[in-house]
Amino acid sequence: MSVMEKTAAARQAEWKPKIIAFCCNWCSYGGADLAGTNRLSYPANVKIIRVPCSCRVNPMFILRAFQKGADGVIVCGCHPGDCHYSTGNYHARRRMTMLFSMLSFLGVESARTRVEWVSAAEGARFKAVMDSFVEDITRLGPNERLEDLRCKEN
Amino acid sequence: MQKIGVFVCWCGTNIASTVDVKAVAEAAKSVPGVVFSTDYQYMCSEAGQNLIKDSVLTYGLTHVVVCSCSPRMHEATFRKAVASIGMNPYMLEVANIREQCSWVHKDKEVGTEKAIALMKAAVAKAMLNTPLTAGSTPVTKRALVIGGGIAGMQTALDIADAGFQVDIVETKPTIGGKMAQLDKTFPTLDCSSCIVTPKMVEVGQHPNITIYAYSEVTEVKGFVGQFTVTIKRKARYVDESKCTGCGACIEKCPMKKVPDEWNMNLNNRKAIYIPFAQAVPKIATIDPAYCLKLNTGKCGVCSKVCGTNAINYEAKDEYLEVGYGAIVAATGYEMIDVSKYDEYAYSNSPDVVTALEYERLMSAAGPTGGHLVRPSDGKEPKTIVFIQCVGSRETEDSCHGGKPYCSKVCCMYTAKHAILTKDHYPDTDIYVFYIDVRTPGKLFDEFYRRAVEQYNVHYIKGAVGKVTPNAETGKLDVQAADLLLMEQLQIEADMVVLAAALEPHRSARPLATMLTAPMDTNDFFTEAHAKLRPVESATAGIYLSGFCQGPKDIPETVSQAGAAAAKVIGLLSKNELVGNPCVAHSDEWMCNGCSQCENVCPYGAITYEEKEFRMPDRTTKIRRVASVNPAVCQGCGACTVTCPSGAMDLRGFTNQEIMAEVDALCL
Amino acid sequence: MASVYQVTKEEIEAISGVNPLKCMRCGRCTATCPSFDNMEYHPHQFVAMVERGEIEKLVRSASVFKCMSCMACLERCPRQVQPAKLIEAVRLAVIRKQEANHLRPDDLPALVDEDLPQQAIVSAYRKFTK
Amino acid sequence: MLYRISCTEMDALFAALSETKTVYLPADREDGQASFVKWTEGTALSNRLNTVRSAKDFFFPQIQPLARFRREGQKIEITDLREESEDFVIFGARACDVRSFEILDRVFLADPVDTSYQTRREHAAIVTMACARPEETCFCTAFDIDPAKPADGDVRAYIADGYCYLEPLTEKGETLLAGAGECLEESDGAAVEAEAGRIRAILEKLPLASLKPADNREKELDVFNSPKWEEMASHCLGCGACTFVCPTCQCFDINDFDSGHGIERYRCWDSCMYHDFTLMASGTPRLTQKERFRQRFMHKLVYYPIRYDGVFSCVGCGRCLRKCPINMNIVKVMKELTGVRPAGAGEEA
Amino acid sequence: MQRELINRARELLADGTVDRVLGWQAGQFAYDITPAVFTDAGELEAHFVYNEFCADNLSKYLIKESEKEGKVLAFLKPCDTYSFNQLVTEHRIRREHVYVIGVESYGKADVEKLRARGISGITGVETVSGMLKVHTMYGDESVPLNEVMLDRCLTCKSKKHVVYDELIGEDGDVVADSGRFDMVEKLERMTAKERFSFWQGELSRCIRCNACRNVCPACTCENCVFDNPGSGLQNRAARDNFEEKLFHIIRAYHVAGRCTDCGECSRVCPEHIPLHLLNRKFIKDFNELYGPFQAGEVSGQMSPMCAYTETADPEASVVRKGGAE
Repeated sequence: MSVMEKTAAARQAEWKPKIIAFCCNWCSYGGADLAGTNRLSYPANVKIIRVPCSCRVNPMFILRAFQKGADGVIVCGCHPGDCHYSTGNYHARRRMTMLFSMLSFLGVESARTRVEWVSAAEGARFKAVMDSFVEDITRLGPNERLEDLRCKEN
Repeated sequence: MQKIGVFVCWCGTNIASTVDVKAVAEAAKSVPGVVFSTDYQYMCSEAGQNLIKDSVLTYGLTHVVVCSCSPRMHEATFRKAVASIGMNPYMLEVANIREQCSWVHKDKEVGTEKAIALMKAAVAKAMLNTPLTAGSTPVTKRALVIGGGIAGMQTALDIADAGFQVDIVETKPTIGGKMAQLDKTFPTLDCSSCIVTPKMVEVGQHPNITIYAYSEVTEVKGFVGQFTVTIKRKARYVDESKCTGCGACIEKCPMKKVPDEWNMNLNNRKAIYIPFAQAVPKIATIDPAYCLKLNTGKCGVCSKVCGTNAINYEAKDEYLEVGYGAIVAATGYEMIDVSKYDEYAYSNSPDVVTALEYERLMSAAGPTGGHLVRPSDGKEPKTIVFIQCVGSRETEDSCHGGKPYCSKVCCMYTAKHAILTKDHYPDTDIYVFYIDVRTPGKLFDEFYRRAVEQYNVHYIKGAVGKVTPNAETGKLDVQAADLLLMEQLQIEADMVVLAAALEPHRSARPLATMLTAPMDTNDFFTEAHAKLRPVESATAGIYLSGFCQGPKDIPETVSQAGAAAAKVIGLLSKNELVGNPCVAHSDEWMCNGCSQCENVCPYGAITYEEKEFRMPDRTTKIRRVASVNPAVCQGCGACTVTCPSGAMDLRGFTNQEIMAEVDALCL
Repeated sequence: MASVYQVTKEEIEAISGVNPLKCMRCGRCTATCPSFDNMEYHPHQFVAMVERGEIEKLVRSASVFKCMSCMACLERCPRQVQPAKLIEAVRLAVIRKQEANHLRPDDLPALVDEDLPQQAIVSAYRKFTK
Repeated sequence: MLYRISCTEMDALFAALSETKTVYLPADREDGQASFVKWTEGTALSNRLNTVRSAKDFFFPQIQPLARFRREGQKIEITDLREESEDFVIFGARACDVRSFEILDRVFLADPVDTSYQTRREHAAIVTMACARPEETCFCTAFDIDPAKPADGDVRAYIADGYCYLEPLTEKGETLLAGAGECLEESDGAAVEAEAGRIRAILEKLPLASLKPADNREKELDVFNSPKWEEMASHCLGCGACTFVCPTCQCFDINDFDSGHGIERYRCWDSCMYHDFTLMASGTPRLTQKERFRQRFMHKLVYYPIRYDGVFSCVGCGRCLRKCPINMNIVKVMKELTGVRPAGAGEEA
Repeated sequence: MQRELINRARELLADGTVDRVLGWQAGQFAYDITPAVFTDAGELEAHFVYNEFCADNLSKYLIKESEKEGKVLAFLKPCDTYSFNQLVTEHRIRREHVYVIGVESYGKADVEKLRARGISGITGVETVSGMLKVHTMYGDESVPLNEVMLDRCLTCKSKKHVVYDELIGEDGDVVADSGRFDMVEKLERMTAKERFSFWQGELSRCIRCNACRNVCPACTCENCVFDNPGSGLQNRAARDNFEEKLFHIIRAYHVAGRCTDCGECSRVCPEHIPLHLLNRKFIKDFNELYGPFQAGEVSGQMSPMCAYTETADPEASVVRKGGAE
């Protein structure tokens, strides 16, 4: 028991949030690139996965990220009305709303998941969104309600 | 067995200053699947590309991961490079360690650590990459233009001039559209029909253009390059091949009381008619709603007088099925019904007219021969009030619920009407009530100023509250406000002209449904990209020309028509279309035919078929399964998520690939 | 000078449910207003004044009570701004802030213009006795 | 020797046993069912006839980690995750469940021995509780189990007259009760005999009292080819509820989980009702639900008896009768299969 | 009622309208009803049953039955008709191969509730004016039916048959005040931590027998993602708390917008996990965020999961307004 506690405490101490950001190829990934071009720094624990459109993000990707140790997952897409595929982000919006609502219903902290619209011209917004998301997750602490202990061991 | 090569770019100091590129290359060596890794100053340079190519050949690499700048920058470069030595370009992945790493992190340790993570994710994805080849479909070298107005004609002419066959489908008996009804054009005051009728003739005589006038599109099947369209040729009751357009039938037709829509119903025509003298094709048409022979069985005069035996009362609608490679929507506009604006008394007084009616009253080919008179008593008007923005710029929740957009051309044509009126009848008093005068355009503001300064047209910032026909005076009592002088005005007008809002033609919405082309709430076709692809629909192979995409004047329409034509020519000049290989595909064994994917596909790329399957227990079974048309699919992936069984997956971004990235990044 | 009424723009907007920002200054309300001649401020000005927060001027103006509530401005407005509701709201605010000191019938003759239509007088009564 | 303890003092008994061993016992849950839980102060023994899941979980848990593989450079490090069991007591399992251990033993303790099963079996002491209130779903008597006087386990127990009577059946049982210390008092067998008699009277009246499994060992193929399977299986949903609540179902699958840090190999229950059961490179050998359904009952009623001297792989606990979503169960199958005639005979009937 | 159903089924078989009858077959006890297909009058007379324990939603069986030649008669309760419509919408049932008779149902009894009351050794059950008279080996008990009804029947959303070719018994109405979201709301009012421990307690009992999935009329995939090694979700049993949640989240998510709230999942759960609450949460969210929607109400309607509106849809952050963490 005490060993377990110790590991937990140790885990807590050296914990840094892990954040997965799904970015659509046409807007948000471009926004992230622009943040880079403009040297707008944001925390390094944000790791971006490029998807063609926010509507490509399957709820199971998000759950998988949490299982594998992510502390927060954010989905970024084009602003409503600007989707490269015209309607993808509308689908993403509903799907993510429903998924997040279910996660919250199961008691997972609702701030662990987010959808944000970031255009390819919004490098500054990308940075601001990531800063604030990392801050939220840091405040929440490690993801314990959707963790898979097997993936946490080191 | 995958043999992956990892190539880490320094990008000069862009990457190397914040990321220890040697450490990244070294870390790659212990990643399962990686057999070779190295770093280099500029991977995108020719020397860098050669390094990649040589290594692929030397080490027999099956997959390549380049850790460099954003894939939006050089993915295509590197893919081309590996393709040049025979590797499938989709076996290459790019890890973005510049824009998303070295440029946003300052600490080298942090940067290196993240770069390694990004490299591992790219390797994890590359591991699962399979060769992708884009499919191709042949292109039918024929275009369909729906609408024979100036937009449709110009598009058709430009396509036809490039050597491709074009068909125009026009619902009216003649092409020419609204422009043929206009008197003059702003701001140059050219005679509208003088410039449009030669175009009509050119279209009519062009060897590559076929006009299906008095026809409608009733069904559209297929996809880009391979559309099959059903065209309904409405019965004219006149044999097109025989009619010479001599007009004898029209002269003798006893049914004289048919409102003449060509003249905005300001006068009457016969039951058999040619809309106007320059109509193309110049063929008579029997109006089945009014023809005595068709309705009562008695008459038949036209048949008797026709020298070529062209009249056929038994004619039926005919349906043609034609294949096209591209379709252009050029359905144009119409004016909204202004009768609901009862404060303007449009329904109560013939002297309240819409701008298009005024246009006909001014036209030499119009009902009055170009003599401007009041429809009520035929007297020349002395005081005319023009009311702007009738039905435009209104919110949906307002009492009349007009159009939220600005119709764009009203300010200019009102100035034109005012100038022309003053030109012909200098002693007329003209009041224009405006909210804003919008004149962005070449020589537009100058034109408007001319109306004010040279012609002394009274432009009043304000609005008309009420128009009351005065039975005693026979005039129209106009109550209005001048907001600048803060006065309420009472004007005794002879005529009131309403600048009614223009709306997309009523045929546009059903057409959009047939084309599976997206539309906005105002029934304008939505362009594929508001800035960069303004003449294309999001649905591949559908192009937009003229007002159907948004309000525009003639020169804008003509430019867009040409632009749409250029896009069509670009498409038709290809023998086949090479698609994007990153498209969805359905595993037929897992699909259960629920149709959810079909519901979310924005391109109509998914269809269902009943297919016979040989089941594992050796029975055969008919199953309903989804099938994706790779020529139409654009690869958004909406269907993959909606599919509960996971039968639908997206090539290049498969579920497994994305999850492999997730796994690698979460470590 | 601090207003004796202390009515804020926000209150007027809340009471009326009107968003004055929707106004595009077309003037159809003013053009149609039958009380135009009796008013110091006209419907579109009401909207503009509320938008700018010049409530003080409005509440002090007799114009508020010259509106006949015929709703023509509401009917004509192309952007559903509903100036009459705004005027009604100002009136209400004035009455509410006066608390018990509502205008009494006796006070009325002094305020009523001879030329004012009967309709306006009746509607004014209705408002004062809320 | 027979001991007894007042039902009001059971906590003392459990506390005494818990000093050296972990004690598991059926306890009531909020939803009106019972499950085995670890005893802690205040945990009361349930009166319910049976737990939702059977007692096989103690020896053959649903999930059991086997090994961990880690890669360090070119080396692969393998860690055995199977743990040596500590001593524990299963207090209050019913006779049917306890008989099921014997059925599992034949499989898991045969060569090659399942060591993890073995160590758990060795460390367990079992207290079998007589069934004071058998239910309509009970048919253990069909398999010669006597819930009125349980023969299996280390200790036989009764609850009667406000006392819990305990009778050691094995040395292990004697040691166990000896460890209970002073809270037990010796007793004569009168109350127990009376209780057993009372239970037997009930057993005779059970709706399924006359059920007897047919010995179809000689008619394996005839049973296999019986046309009745088709109909019986026609509405089977192919879920695994029956297999997972069954005390004698013993099939498992071995899977690997990639945690990102390495591979964890574990075994978990599998169900022959699933379409991907025993899936091989060439596909599944049982293509339709009829074949899977048949497999389950053939195994319990024919294959197992063939292999193990006529012993059936069913203990009549009745769990599948309660839990099958469509109420198709082994009793209905047994009834259908009684008197299966060789193929070809009696077709005209 | 049972007599009427048998008579009508015999008529329809006799006049050739239908070739088979999908109904309920009596078991060994009053309550162990099995879905069954009957092909002649004799079978119907001998085995067909319709009583207060005929809870099975027969619509899912029609997927298989309607693939066959000929026409099958199916008896559907009001809740079953919703599932039927939904399956027709999803092209899983060939409507023209089914003759639907709507049967009246005012709620089915839950034998597990009788047992939870300590009533055991049940040998027979009779219903007399709203009371269940239960004969047991240990004496007779009498229980009001509405106290031992299935949970889903206590919060029945509709007693109306939304599709049928003919009706036996009376058609009811949609129940406006079913209270079916009460428990969801109660959970919503809890803090996230409380909700977490509630679900942890419930879901940890899951034995992954897949009864909930396999009985569900919305779960009709040829190969479920949880059985598919290529899906990345394949999983036989929950090794970790995460996997318990994963299965149930994805299960509920995959049927969201298609789930008619028939309640079969909770009915068949051997561990009595209130799985329908997950589905109802989705239904409640759809209703509140995107407008009222009842899957299966009309055949051919599109799931709100596939639909969208450009401006009226709230952003995903709406979830965060949902209460305490």
